[in-house]
Amino acid sequence: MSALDIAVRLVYLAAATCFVVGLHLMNSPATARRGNIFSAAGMWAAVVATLAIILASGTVTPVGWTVIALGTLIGTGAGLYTARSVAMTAMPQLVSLFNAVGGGAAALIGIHDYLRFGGPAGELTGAATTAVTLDVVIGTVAFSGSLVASAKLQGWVAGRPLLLPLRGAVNALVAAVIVVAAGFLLGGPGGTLALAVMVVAALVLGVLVVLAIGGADMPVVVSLLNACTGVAVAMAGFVIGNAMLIIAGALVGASGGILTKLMADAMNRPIRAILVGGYGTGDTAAGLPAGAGEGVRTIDADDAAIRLAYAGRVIIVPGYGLAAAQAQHELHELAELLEERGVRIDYAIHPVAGRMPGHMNVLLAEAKVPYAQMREMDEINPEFNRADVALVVGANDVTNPAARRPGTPISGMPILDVDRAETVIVVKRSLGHGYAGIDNELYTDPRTRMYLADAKTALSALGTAVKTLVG
Amino acid sequence: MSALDIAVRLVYLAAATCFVVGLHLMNSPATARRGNIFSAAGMWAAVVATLAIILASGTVTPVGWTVIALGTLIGTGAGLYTARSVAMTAMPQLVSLFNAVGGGAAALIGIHDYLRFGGPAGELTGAATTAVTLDVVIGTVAFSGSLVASAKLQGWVAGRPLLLPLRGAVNALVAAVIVVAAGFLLGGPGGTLALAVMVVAALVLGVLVVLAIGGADMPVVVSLLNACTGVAVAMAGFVIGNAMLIIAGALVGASGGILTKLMADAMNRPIRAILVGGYGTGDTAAGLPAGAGEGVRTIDADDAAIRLAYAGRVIIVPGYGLAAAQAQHELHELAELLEERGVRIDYAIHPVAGRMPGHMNVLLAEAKVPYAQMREMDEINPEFNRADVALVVGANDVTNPAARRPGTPISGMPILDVDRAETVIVVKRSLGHGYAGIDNELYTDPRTRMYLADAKTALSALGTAVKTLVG
Amino acid sequence: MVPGALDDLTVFLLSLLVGFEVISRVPATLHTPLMSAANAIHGVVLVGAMLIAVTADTPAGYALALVATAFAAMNAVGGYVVTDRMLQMFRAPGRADAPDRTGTDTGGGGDQ
Amino acid sequence: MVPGALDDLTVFLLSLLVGFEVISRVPATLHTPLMSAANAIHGVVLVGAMLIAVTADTPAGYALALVATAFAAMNAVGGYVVTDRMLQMFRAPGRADAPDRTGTDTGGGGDQ
Ligand SMILES: NC(=O)c1ccc[n+]([C@@H]2O[C@H](COP(=O)([O-])OP(=O)(O)OC[C@H]3O[C@@H](n4cnc5c(N)ncnc54)[C@H](OP(=O)(O)O)[C@@H]3O)[C@@H](O)[C@H]2O)c1
Ligand SMILES: NC(=O)c1ccc[n+]([C@@H]2O[C@H](COP(=O)([O-])OP(=O)(O)OC[C@H]3O[C@@H](n4cnc5c(N)ncnc54)[C@H](OP(=O)(O)O)[C@@H]3O)[C@@H](O)[C@H]2O)c1
Repeated sequence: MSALDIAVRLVYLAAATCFVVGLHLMNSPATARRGNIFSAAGMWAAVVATLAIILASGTVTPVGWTVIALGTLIGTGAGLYTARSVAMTAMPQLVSLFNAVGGGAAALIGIHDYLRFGGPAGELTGAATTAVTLDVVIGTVAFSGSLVASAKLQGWVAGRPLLLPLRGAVNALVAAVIVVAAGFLLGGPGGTLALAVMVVAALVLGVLVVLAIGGADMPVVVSLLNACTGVAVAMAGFVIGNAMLIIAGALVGASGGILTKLMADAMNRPIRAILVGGYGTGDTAAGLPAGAGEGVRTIDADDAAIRLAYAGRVIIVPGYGLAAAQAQHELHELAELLEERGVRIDYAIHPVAGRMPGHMNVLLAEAKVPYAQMREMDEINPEFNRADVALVVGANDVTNPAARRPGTPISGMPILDVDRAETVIVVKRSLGHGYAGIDNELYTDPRTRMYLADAKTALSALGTAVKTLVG
Repeated sequence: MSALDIAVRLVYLAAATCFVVGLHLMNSPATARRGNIFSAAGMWAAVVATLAIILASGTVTPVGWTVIALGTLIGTGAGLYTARSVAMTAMPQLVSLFNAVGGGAAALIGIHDYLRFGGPAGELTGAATTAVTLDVVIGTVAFSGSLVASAKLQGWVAGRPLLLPLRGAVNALVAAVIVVAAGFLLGGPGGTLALAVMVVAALVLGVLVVLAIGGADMPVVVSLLNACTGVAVAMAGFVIGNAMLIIAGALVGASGGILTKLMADAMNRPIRAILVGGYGTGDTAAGLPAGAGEGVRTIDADDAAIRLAYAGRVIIVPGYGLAAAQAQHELHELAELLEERGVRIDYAIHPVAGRMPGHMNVLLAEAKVPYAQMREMDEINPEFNRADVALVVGANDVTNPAARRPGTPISGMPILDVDRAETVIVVKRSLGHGYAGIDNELYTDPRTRMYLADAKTALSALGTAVKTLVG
Repeated sequence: MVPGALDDLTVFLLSLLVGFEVISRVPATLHTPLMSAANAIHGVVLVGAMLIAVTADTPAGYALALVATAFAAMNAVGGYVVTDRMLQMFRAPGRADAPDRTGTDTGGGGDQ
Repeated sequence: MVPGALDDLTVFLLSLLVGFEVISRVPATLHTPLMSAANAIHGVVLVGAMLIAVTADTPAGYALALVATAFAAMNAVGGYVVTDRMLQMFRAPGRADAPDRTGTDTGGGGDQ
């Protein structure tokens, strides 16, 4: 081992440490950004060290150099461009896309290694072939699954669960094909054909599994596929004998796995149930029967504006509908108008409001809502009974009192206690369901007034009405 | 590598995982005991696997077998006997003793390895010699230091800091000897003499450093030496090429290091200051001027018994003096007498009351105080202003209001708010200082009554007085 | 099974343990950025992609290496940048609160 | 420096990281048992002591091995036993509380 080799391996170890420290710092909002920079610095050092070792080896052909340069350039360009230009609301699909390409790269490394060294006459040991097989299967599933997840989140594929007939049987068949092909590679004659069959089957499996899952479950699925990519990268590390890949991959595999569980727990949904699919309607279709419910009291813009403008204290509860309508700016304008009139404004942020964790924080931050006004659930809940109006905008499940009773799909999920406020004004398009697909008793509560309209339209109308009132 | 070798290494990996899971479970009282059993199971498996590999090797001489059997037997016997028979209050010195022998064993492994393979003509690589040297030095310091700590805690060596003249210079000299001897081993001719000099110097250094530290700082010192032994064991793992020793040792080294910091933080003392030594008086000497303070109101047994017996609610604050007087049973009897009279009793447990973390919990549990009556600081503090009497028994620093002001040695340490109770009765032998060595303003508070006596005597007297009152 | 594979397995297992332990009590609002940060970390597969480009010597090999490198670089670079963008949105409470508290303190004076 | 040493270093580093992460938010009352539990874990040096007894072949070597084995066994066995004794003292709040709560619920009935 040359001094350079030793130095590079030490840099790799340092990089791995940076990844761990970076993840550790992500545990708290105050240090999270520093953690990400730490982690990026480790990555940078690892890549530079690798370049050094490639340079020193002196065996790289000009074509090899071109490939490295071109590939890195294209990838960096594509990554930078998309990451910088995408709208804040489209982040989850972008993360999923990046995860897809990561899984793809890991799978390609395995494929390349098998094509070069594997097969009956090859020099791969049993352990190495096992690693190659796991790498290719897991990486490929993560690749195609993440692409579908990304497309669902983007709306290019229908968000609702796509349930093929005989779904269970088809999935089992595809899985069996993968197992048989893997058996060929591991114990049998192996060969390129078996590899190709395995890759295609893994691609199909990823697509089928994720298609069957509702769009709203996607953040959990993306997190799980993220963990899969981590494991695939670790396997790629086994294949090429690189400890840093093993460390980084296993790290992401384990922490991503835990994170997936945390996310599922926060929504009160078991991971198994999510993976089986078929749950949730994705984005609720507009045009459900409006105001057909019995005992429901509606309200119009002027009336609502008066209640808001003459309130001492208003607590705003944003939900998925606000994000879907892209109405965060209108909401903030309305809030500012009210504040000018001396109304005290707070935003009550439920941890799983919206479709990804932190969705509402990000959305409101984008509209420049002051951080101090965004209040966490535990903090704001005791204050609802001192509020004159709770203004619920496009939120449904996170305000549903049914969660306090056992036996409903959302039982046990902590909710925002909006029904303790003097008056509740709910802005949504219909009496339709939210993510969990159940009726909301809040809507028939005598203190509740429903303002049935698209959030963007409704909030602009409210803003105009308040201005008229003042002017 | 034979199948057995592989199996043994897999068992080692499983054992290492058990150690990690065991430590993880120790984070909460509910799972702590299970964690310890987990960890012990890992150890058991590792030892059995090692036996299997030794058996299979077939190269062990009869003397070798005798050595293994005899050594294990003696060690197990000694460990079992002391661990089972020792009084609950003597636990810390026993832990320190076990730590000493662990460090000694690690050092002996290094010494053995050097004697066999080291030296100028030896086959040890540079890296291995470095590991041997670190192993021997750290292990030896942990050995002698832990023995002294154990003796201090046991009272065989004076608890107060033993400050030699020219201490700094002497310590520096001994350290220099170690460095020079290590230089001989690493870069120079090496040899048994250099090794022997290094070992003796390390023994002396451990003794000197710990002698200079006050007895009450010992729990932190034991924890630090514990971490040192961990590192020494990891180095022994490097020396004999055993990954499990490396993992277990590094695990203890790191977690022990963090724990040391947590313990020092809980007492509001920087680790550096502890290691420099000279702080604290160890166990306060009895016979300080009793009741000499101005504005101090004393109380006798009968008067105190009346106040206690006619109270609605009494909060008992135990401290180091209770442990020193071994008066926990008398305290519990008194509490039961009061409860029979309908007085509500709670015990307020400060996290660093006493001389080791959890000291009071263990002490009171031994006297069979119900768990529900032991209340943590944060929980009980808001209730002091509803208590008729706060009965402080042998506690001093943890009740000192000076902690609320900056600029004192205990500033910033959270305290029990006894001075919010209607009456405070303090049982201790004198107006002498506690661990931190500062006056306690509580004693001159108009609501405070001092009952100056040994805790055991005082509590028996109070019990008798309460009985007389009732009878 | 070779000793090397056992060493690798040891490293893998330990890293899994680190991964399990490191996510201790992350608040729900940080779940998305954390997912994104973990996603960026496995972009380190770029190192592997670069190394296979070195051993490639057929057109197919070069093609695989090119795609792998591009994919991995996109994962790494895009992952870190997008995580940073998300975290920018989570402004530290301290900074945002500070002017607010000052505002309360000097509230009376501001009306003069 | 040989590759083996680098592998060992990797394992060492990762184990340090696990150790740092594993002690997350242990309450102060568990500090002593935790210290004792960690102390028991390094009793695994017993495995090392047994292995040197195998390679020993001089009287001095046997003597070292004997002392090392005895020391290590004492560390391991004593460490676990004493930790268990300590933890027995920390009865689970749940168990102790449960009868208490029942007591409150049926408090009225108990007086009959
Ligand atoms: N945050 C996460 O990590 C995450 C991830 C996955 C799933 N979830 C789940 O998502 C739910 C979040 O609760 P939530 O209260 O925020 O949302 P929700 O319960 O899904 O309800 C959203 C509501 O917004 C309304 N809406 C949709 N588009 C609208 C528009 N353009 N204008 C006005 N209203 C519109 C819909 O009613 P109309 O059709 O009548 O308008 C719908 O009832 C929870 O059940 C949670 O478990 C959360
Ligand atoms: N728990 C830990 O982990 C730990 C470890 C190391 C240090 N410490 C430190 O120890 C202190 C603990 O506070 P603390 O209030 O429990 O104890 P303390 O402040 O040390 O005071 C103990 C008091 O007990 C009295 N006492 C001694 N023997 C007695 C006897 N036989 N009968 C009656 N009274 C007796 C002494 O006063 P007289 O001489 O007047 O009787 C002394 O003032 C803190 O400063 C803490 O930081 C704690």
